[in-house]
Amino acid sequence: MKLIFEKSRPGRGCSILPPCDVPEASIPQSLARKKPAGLPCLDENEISRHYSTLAKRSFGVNDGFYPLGSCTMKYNPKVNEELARLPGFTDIHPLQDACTVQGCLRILDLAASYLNEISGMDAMSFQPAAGAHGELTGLLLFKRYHQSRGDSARTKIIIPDSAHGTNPASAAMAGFEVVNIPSGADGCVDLAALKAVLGPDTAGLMLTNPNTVGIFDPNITEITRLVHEAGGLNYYDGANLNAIMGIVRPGDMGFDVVHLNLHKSFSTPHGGGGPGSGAVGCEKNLAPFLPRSGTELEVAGQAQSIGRVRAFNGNFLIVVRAAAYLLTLGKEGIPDVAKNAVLNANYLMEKIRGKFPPAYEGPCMHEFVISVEKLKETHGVSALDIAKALQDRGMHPPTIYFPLIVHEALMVEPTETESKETLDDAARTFLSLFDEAEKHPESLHAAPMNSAIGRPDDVKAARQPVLRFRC
Amino acid sequence: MKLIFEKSRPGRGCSILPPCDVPEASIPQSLARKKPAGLPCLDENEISRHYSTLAKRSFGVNDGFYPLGSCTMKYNPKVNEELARLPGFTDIHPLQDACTVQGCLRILDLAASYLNEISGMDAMSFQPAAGAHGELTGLLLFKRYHQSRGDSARTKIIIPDSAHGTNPASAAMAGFEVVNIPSGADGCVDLAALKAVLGPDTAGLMLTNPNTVGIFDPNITEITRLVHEAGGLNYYDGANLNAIMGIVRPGDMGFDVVHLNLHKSFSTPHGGGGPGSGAVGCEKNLAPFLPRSGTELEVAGQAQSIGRVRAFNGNFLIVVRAAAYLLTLGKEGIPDVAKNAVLNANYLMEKIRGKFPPAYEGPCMHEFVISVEKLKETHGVSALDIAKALQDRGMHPPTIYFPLIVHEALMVEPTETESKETLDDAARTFLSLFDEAEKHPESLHAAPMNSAIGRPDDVKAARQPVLRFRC
Amino acid sequence: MGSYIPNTETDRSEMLAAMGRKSIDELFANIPENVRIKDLNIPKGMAELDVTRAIASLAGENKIFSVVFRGAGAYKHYIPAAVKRITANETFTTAYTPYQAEISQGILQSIFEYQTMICELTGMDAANASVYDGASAAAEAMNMCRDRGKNNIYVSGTAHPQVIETIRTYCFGYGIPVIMIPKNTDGKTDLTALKNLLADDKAAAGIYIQSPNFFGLVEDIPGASEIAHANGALLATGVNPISLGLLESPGALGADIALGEGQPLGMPLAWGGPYLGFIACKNSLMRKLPGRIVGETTDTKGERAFVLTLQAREQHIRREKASSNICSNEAHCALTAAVYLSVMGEEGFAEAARQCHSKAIYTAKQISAISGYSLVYDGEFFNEFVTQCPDTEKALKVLEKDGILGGYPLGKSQLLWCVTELNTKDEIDRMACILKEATL
Amino acid sequence: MGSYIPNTETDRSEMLAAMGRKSIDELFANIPENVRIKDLNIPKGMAELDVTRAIASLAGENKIFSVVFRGAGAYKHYIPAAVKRITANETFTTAYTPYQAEISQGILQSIFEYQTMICELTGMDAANASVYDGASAAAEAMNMCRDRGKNNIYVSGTAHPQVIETIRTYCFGYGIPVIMIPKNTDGKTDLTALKNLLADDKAAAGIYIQSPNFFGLVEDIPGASEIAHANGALLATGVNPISLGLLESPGALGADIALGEGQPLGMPLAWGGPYLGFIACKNSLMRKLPGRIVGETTDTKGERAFVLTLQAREQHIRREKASSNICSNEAHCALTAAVYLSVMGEEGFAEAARQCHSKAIYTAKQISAISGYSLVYDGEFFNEFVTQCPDTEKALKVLEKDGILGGYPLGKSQLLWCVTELNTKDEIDRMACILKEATL
Repeated sequence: MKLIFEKSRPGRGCSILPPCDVPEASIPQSLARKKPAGLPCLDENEISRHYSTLAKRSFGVNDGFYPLGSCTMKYNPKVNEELARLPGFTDIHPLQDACTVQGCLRILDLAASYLNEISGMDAMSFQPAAGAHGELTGLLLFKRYHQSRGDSARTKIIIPDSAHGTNPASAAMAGFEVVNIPSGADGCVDLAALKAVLGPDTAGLMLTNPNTVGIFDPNITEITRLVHEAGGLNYYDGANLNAIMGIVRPGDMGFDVVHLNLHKSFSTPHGGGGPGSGAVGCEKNLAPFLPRSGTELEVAGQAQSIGRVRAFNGNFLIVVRAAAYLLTLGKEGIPDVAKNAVLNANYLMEKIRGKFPPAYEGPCMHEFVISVEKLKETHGVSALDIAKALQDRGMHPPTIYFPLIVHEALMVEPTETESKETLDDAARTFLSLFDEAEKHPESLHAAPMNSAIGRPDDVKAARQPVLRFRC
Repeated sequence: MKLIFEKSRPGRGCSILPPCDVPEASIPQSLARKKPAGLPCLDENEISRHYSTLAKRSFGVNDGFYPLGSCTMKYNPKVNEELARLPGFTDIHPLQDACTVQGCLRILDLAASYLNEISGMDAMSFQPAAGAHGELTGLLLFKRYHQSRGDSARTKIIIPDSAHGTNPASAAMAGFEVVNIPSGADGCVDLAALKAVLGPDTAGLMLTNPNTVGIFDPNITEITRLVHEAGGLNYYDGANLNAIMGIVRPGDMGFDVVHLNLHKSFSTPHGGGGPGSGAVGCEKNLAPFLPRSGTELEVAGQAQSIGRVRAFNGNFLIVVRAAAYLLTLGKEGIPDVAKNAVLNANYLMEKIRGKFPPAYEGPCMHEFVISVEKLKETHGVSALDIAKALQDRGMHPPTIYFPLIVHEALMVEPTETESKETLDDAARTFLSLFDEAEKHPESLHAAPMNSAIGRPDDVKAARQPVLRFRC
Repeated sequence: MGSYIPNTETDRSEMLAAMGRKSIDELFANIPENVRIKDLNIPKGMAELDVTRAIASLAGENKIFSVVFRGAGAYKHYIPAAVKRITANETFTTAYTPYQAEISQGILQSIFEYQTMICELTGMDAANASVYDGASAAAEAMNMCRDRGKNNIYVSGTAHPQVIETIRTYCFGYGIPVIMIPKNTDGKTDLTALKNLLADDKAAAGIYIQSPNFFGLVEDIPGASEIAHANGALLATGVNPISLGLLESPGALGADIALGEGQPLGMPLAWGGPYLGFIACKNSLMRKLPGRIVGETTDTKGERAFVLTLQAREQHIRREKASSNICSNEAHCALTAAVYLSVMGEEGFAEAARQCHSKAIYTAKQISAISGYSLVYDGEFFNEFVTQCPDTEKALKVLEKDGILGGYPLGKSQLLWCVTELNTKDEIDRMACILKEATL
Repeated sequence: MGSYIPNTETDRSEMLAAMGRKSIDELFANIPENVRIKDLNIPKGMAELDVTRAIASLAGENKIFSVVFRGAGAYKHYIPAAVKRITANETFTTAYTPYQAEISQGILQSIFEYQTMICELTGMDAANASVYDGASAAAEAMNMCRDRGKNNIYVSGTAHPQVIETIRTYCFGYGIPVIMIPKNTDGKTDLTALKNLLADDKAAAGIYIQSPNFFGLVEDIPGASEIAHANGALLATGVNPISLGLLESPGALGADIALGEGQPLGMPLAWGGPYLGFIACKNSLMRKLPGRIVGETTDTKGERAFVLTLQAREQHIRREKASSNICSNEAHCALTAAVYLSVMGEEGFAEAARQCHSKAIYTAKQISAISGYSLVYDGEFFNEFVTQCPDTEKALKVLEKDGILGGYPLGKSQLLWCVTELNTKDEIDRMACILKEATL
C-alpha cells in the first residue's frame, strides 16, 4: 500500500492551531531552516483511514491468540487503559514540586511494595524503560557493588547459552566480559560447567528461571549458592516471572537483583514493541546503588548511586497500569496467574506432543519449546514454514529459532488469559498443519497466502538498506 | 461466526463490582425472578475479541469510501468525539437544577443560534432523536397550528412520489392523509399536479430540496407560495441540506418547519444506525407549538406545545458534537461544505456517466442517481449486482433502488470530505465493473466473494423469522 | 477556519476543468438568485484548539455531582471500562444502518445479540433493534396495541410523567384517546378503577403500566394482565432493565409488550441523551414492532447470516402504511447495552440488581430514621422510593454543598430517591448525616 | 478478587484429566519445597470498580496546573484529538515487536514512516525505530561515536543535567571517560575550550552538544562540527524536535548524529514517561544505530514490503557483540509522533514552532519588564530562556496559587522559562501581572 507521504498533496492539512495572538518574532536567517521538513500534507479523514488500514494490516492480542514465547502476550485489561489516561496522571509535569505530585509518588510506592513482595526484593527502581534497560541497570549495580568493595578483579558475567540475547548484550554494555556456559541435556544449568568457570573474576551470574526452554531449574538454590560462595552476585532476568509469581520468589532463590517486565507479567500493553517498563529490584545491600531519582533535576544525596539510566522517573503511565493490575489481582490472583499460565502451557503441549514433540521432557512451566527438526529432515518443512502457515490460520505464530540451543525451535507461550477453547483450536490448527506438512509440504513453503504481503526478501533489505522514504 | 452466547461458559465472567457493603435485603419470593436472564458468561479477553471481530466484519466511514446516497456519510471529526466525552457533559443528570447545567443550556443555545441562521428559522427544538422523529414532530406542529386556528378541515399532506419513505410514514403517524403527487420528467415537482391537489383540505407539503434525485427544484419559491396561498404549510426535509447550507436557506425558500439531521450535514457519527439528532426548526408563528422542554419533569407554561416526543431534552451528546463542528466551520466553512459536496458529486457523475448515465440531465447537487436499467436489459446485471460487486472492491455501495421513481437506481453521495483521488479511484472501480458486467455478468451475480458472507436469503429471513438466539 | 475538506484549490481547478466547467457556482444554477444568501451571520470558523477551549469551557460550567441519589428516569450506574473502550471502535461509530448485509455482518450480529439479550431480560420472544428512548418506546408500544377498531389507550398515572406526556403527544398524532388510570393511595395503579373503566369499553386497545413505577413501587402486573386480557386489551409494561436482574420478567408475569429506557445499561447520564428505547413482545405481535429488526438466515453457501428483516413493516417499503416512521434509531446505544450486559454477565448483572435493591433498602432505613422523613408508601420497591421531607429545597441545598445530588423533589414536601450499586455505605451514611444535621 | 483468567474450575479439571494429572501442583514439582512461599503478603484482589476508585483517588492527589511555563526537558504542547484516538486503536496497543513481517505490515510501515519523518526533521539519512527517551538516546549515540581505539566522549556543560548524568552512567558501563566541555559566560558551550581539549586528544570519539541547549540558547553547531571533524571526532547533537520546525536541521549544520526527546511530538507530560528517544544519523553510521530498524524490501510477488532489518547489529543475533542491548523500545510513542507529525502536517508543524518562538519572545519581554527580572543570556533562543528572579520560591508560590506552573528554578535567583503554542497572550499577561504584583 501507499506510504503516507505518497498520499500527501500540498495544500491539504488539518486545522489545529488558531492564529498566533502575539506579535510574530523573527529568527536570524543564519539559524532558520532553509527547507521545511518534508512532512505529509493530508486532511484528517485521509490520516484516519491511513492508520485504520495500517491497523488492519497488523495483529495484536486483541485480534486473537498470540502465543509468542518469552513475550507473555497476555490480555491487556481495559480498565488499566482508562486509568492511565486520567488527566491527574497525564497532565503532570515531571519537575513539579513534590508536594503537588503525591499521587504519582504513591503510585510508585504502591507498585514497589507489591513488586518487592512478589520478587522478594527490598527496593525497586522504575527508571528502566524495558527489560534490557533493567538488565543494564542491574549489572551496573553489580559493578558499583564490587567497586564499592574495592573488588576490581570481578570482570566476568556468567550466562548460560540458553539465555535471552539481551543478557550477554547487557553484560557487554556494562563493561563485563561474558562467559557463556553450555546447558545440560535437560536444558538446565550444567553445575559442573558453572563450577568450572566460577572464580575470583566472577562478577555474577545472569539467569532466567524458569529458563528459556520453559523449565524451572531444580538446582536453583545450589546455583545461586555457588555463585555467592565465589563472591559473585546473582541476577534474575524476570522475563519468565509469569510462571512463578506468587509461588516462589527470586529473592528466596538466592537472587540479588531482578528486573520485572511490567509489560509481560503485569499486563501492560506491548504497544507494537514498547513502551514497557523494566523495573529493577534488589536486596538491601545493593539499594544504595540504585538509579538516582526524585522530583528535581539534580538530586542531592544518593551519593553511591550508579547515576541515572534515563531522564525523570521512568515510564510512569506504564507503572500506573501495572499498579491497577496488581490491585486487581492481589494476594490470590497473582499465584492464580502463574498456576493457570503453567496449566495452559502444559495442556497445549500435551495436545500437540504427538506430532510436535517438546524439546525437553517433563512438565513445562509457562511456555514450552518444540523442535521440528525431524519434520525439516523428512519433509523439508522448517520452523519458519510452520510460523508462516500459522499466520494464514488466524493466530500469531510462536517465537521461532529461539532458544538457540534447540534446532528448528518453536517457543509457545499461551499465557493464563487464554481459554481452553482457544487452546483446543490452536491444537487442532497445529495438528492439521502437521498433516499438511506431510501431504503438501510445498503449500507450507508458499505460506502465508492470506497476509498483506508474501514472504519478504530479508537479505535484500539488509544488503541494500532502504530505511526511509525519499520523494 | 459464533454468537456471543455460543462462546459463553458458566463460571466465566469479569470482576466488576465489589461485594455489597450494606446488609443484603430480600424481596418477596412472589416478585423475584425465577430464572436468571440468560446472559453470556465470558471473560474480558473473549468479549473484547468478540467485538473486535464484529468490527472487522463491518464497514464504516473510517474504513473507506461510503457514498451511501441520502445518508451523507461524511467524515466524523475526532475532536467532536473527545469533547462529547468530557465528564462535564457525560456526568450530568438531566434533572439537575437549571443553575447547575448552564453549560448544557448554552450548548443548546449555541447550536440553535447557528442552525436557525443556517436554516432561516426562528426557533429550534433538539428533542427529536432522528430525522423521522423530527418529521413527526414537525407535522404535529402543523396539526396543532391548524387546530389552534380552528382549521379542522386540513387533513391532507402532499408528498411527491420521489420523497423519502419517512415522509409519508410520518404524515400517517401524525394522523394526516397522504396525497402523493407524481414528479415531473425532470424529477422535480410537477406544478400542475401540485395545483391539482391543493385545496382547503391541504394541511401542508413535505419536500426535500434538493430532492432525492439530487436536483434543486428551480420552482421552489413558486411551490411554497402555492401551498401558502392554499392555506397550507411547507415542511422541509433536511436530509439533503448538505448541498445548500450557507448558500440558500429553507426559510427563505418559503418553508415553515424544517428538520436537520445533525448526523448527516453536521458530521456526527451514524453509529451503525444511530443515535442521531433530528433538530426541528420553525418560523416564529409555529414556535409556541414546539415540544415542551426544560430541566424539570413537568414543565410549567408552554401551554400550546404539542407536548413532548421523548423524555428530557434530546440526544444531547450528539448536539455537543454538532456544536463543535459548527464552531469549527463557521461562516465560511458551512458554504464551503456545500460547494465541495456538490463539486465532488458532479465530478464523480461526469467521470462515470459514459457507462453509468445519470437518471436526469444537468448538474446534480450533492448526490446523483444513475439507472442501470439498460445494463439489466442487455446483460442481466442489476443495481443489486453492482452494489454487491462494489463491496468486493473496497468501497461501500451507494444506496440502491431508491428513489422509487428511477428503475434500477443507484444513488451516489460522495460528500465533501472525500478527496479527488478517492473519487478517481471510485470512478475507475465503477468503470471496470461495467466492463466486467459486459464480459462476465455471472461474476457480478456471484458477488460479493470476499465478504464475511455470501448473499443472504432475505426471503427465508422474513418467512421464518429468527429474531433471537435460544439455547 | 476549520475544515474537513481535502480538496485544494488545485484539486478544484482540475476537477472543474475535467468537467468543462468554469466555476463551482455554475453547478448551483438551479437556485433562484433571489433566495440565495450573501453570507451567514455566524462567527468565523475556529481551529481545533480554540473549539476545544470553547466547548470544554462550557462543560466546565456544569456542576458534576460526585454522589448521585437521583433517578426519576435517568440512572447513574457503573460503566465498566471495557464498555467504553469496545464501543469506541471507529468502525462501530462510523458505520450506518446495515443495509448491505455482506459488508455489515458485525453490526447485524451485534444487534441480533442485543435483541436476544433484551428478550432474555424481559422474558419475551422478539425485540426490535431499538427506538429513540424509553418514552417514545412506550408511545410506539401503545400503537402496537391497536387492532381493528380498538383504539383506546389506557395509561396508569403511576408512570413516569414524561412518558405519559410522550404517549399523549403520539396519540394526538394518531388521533386516538388516552385514558388515565388513577393512582391509588398506596402509590400504585388503581386496578379496580381499571377494571371498571374497561368493563364499559369495547374499544380498549392497550394498557400501559410501569413497574417499578415512577414512585419506585413494584406494580401488580399479573393482576393488570388478567384484567387487560379479560377485556380484550393488551398489556404493555414499562420496566427499568436493571430491575430485571432481580424482579420477575414482564413476559413471565403476563405482559404482552415490555419496553423501557435502556440508559442504565452502560450509558452515561449525559443530560438526557443519547438514550436507548427498547421494545420486546410476544411472538404474536412480532410483525407490529416498529423500526429495524435483525433476523438470522443463511447465505448462498448455507452459512449463518444476519439481515435486516420484516422490512415489509417499514417506511421505506410501506411508506404511509408502515408500522412506524422510524429510520435512524439508537443502534450504537443498543451495541453499548449488549457490551454492558456481556461484561456484567449473567451473575454480575444479577448482582448489580441485588446491590441496587439492598442499598436502596438500607438508604430508605437511614433516611426514614431522620425526624421529619418517612417513607410515603408501604409497597415493595426496587431502587427508588419516596419520602416525606420537611423542606425539599433546603434539604437539596445542603446536600449540594457537599457535592451530593439528592432525590428528585415532588413538590415541597416529598423527595423521590434513587440508589444504585455505585452508592457506597459511606456515601449513604454521610448523606443521611447531612440531612439529619439540617433538621436540627 | 479481580481476574482475567477464563479457566473455570470445570475447565481446569478437564484439562488436568486430559493430561492425566491430578493437580496443577504436580506441574510445579521442579520447584524445591523449601523456597516456595505460602502466600503473598499483599492485600486481597479488588473488583474493577474499587480499583478505579483507588487509582482515581491517587490521580486526584496530584495538582494539575492549568497553565504551564515549565519545560526543562518535558514540554506541554497541544495534542490533537486525532492523535489520541488514532493511537488508541487496540491493534496498535496490543501488538508486539513486528517479528513476523507478513502479519505486521501495518506496524512496520508506521515505523518506516516514523523513521522517514525523523530523518526529515533532523536532515539525516537514517533513523532507528526509537530508544527509551532523549537521555538514553544521547548515551547510545555517544557509544555510536566510538571507533577503533577512540573512546573519549566530550559532553557540553550546557546540556540537560539528566542527559549528562545518563551519559555518565552508560559510560561508567562502557568503561570510557566523559570529559566535560565548560559552559561559557554567554550560556553556550565554550568552543574555544573544546578546541583546546581536542587538540591534545587523539582518542576523541564523540562530542555531545544540545541545541537549543538546557538554557534555551541556540548553539553554534557549524562551529562545533568543524572543530569535531578537524580532530577526527563525531558530533552528536541533541535537539528539541519542535524547534526543527523553525531552526536549521542538525544534518544541514554538519552534525553526524541527531537525537533527542520526542515527547513534544504528541505525548502528554505524564510525569516523565513514557517518552520517546529518537536517533538519526548520516549514512556512514547507519550500521552503528542501536535498536530496531525497519527497512523496505519486496515480497515474493515483488511488491513493497517492510521488515525489521540490519538485525546483525542486534542482541538476539550478535549477543555480547551487539551494537546495543535494546529489545523493547518505545514503538507506540514512535507511532504517536508519526501521527502527530501527520496531523500537524508540514505547514502546521512549522506554525507550531513559529508560535512557540514568538510567544517565548513575547513572554521574555513581558517578564524582563518587571523590576528584578531580566534575561540572563543575550543569545538567540527558541522557546526557553533564563531570567533573574528576586526570589524564585516566592515567585513560584504566587503563580501556583493561580494554577500557573512557573519556570524551573535554577537556584534561588534564576528561573528557566518555557513557552509553547498553548500559552495564550492572556495567560502570559496574567502571569507577568502576578509576578509584577508580587514584587511590589
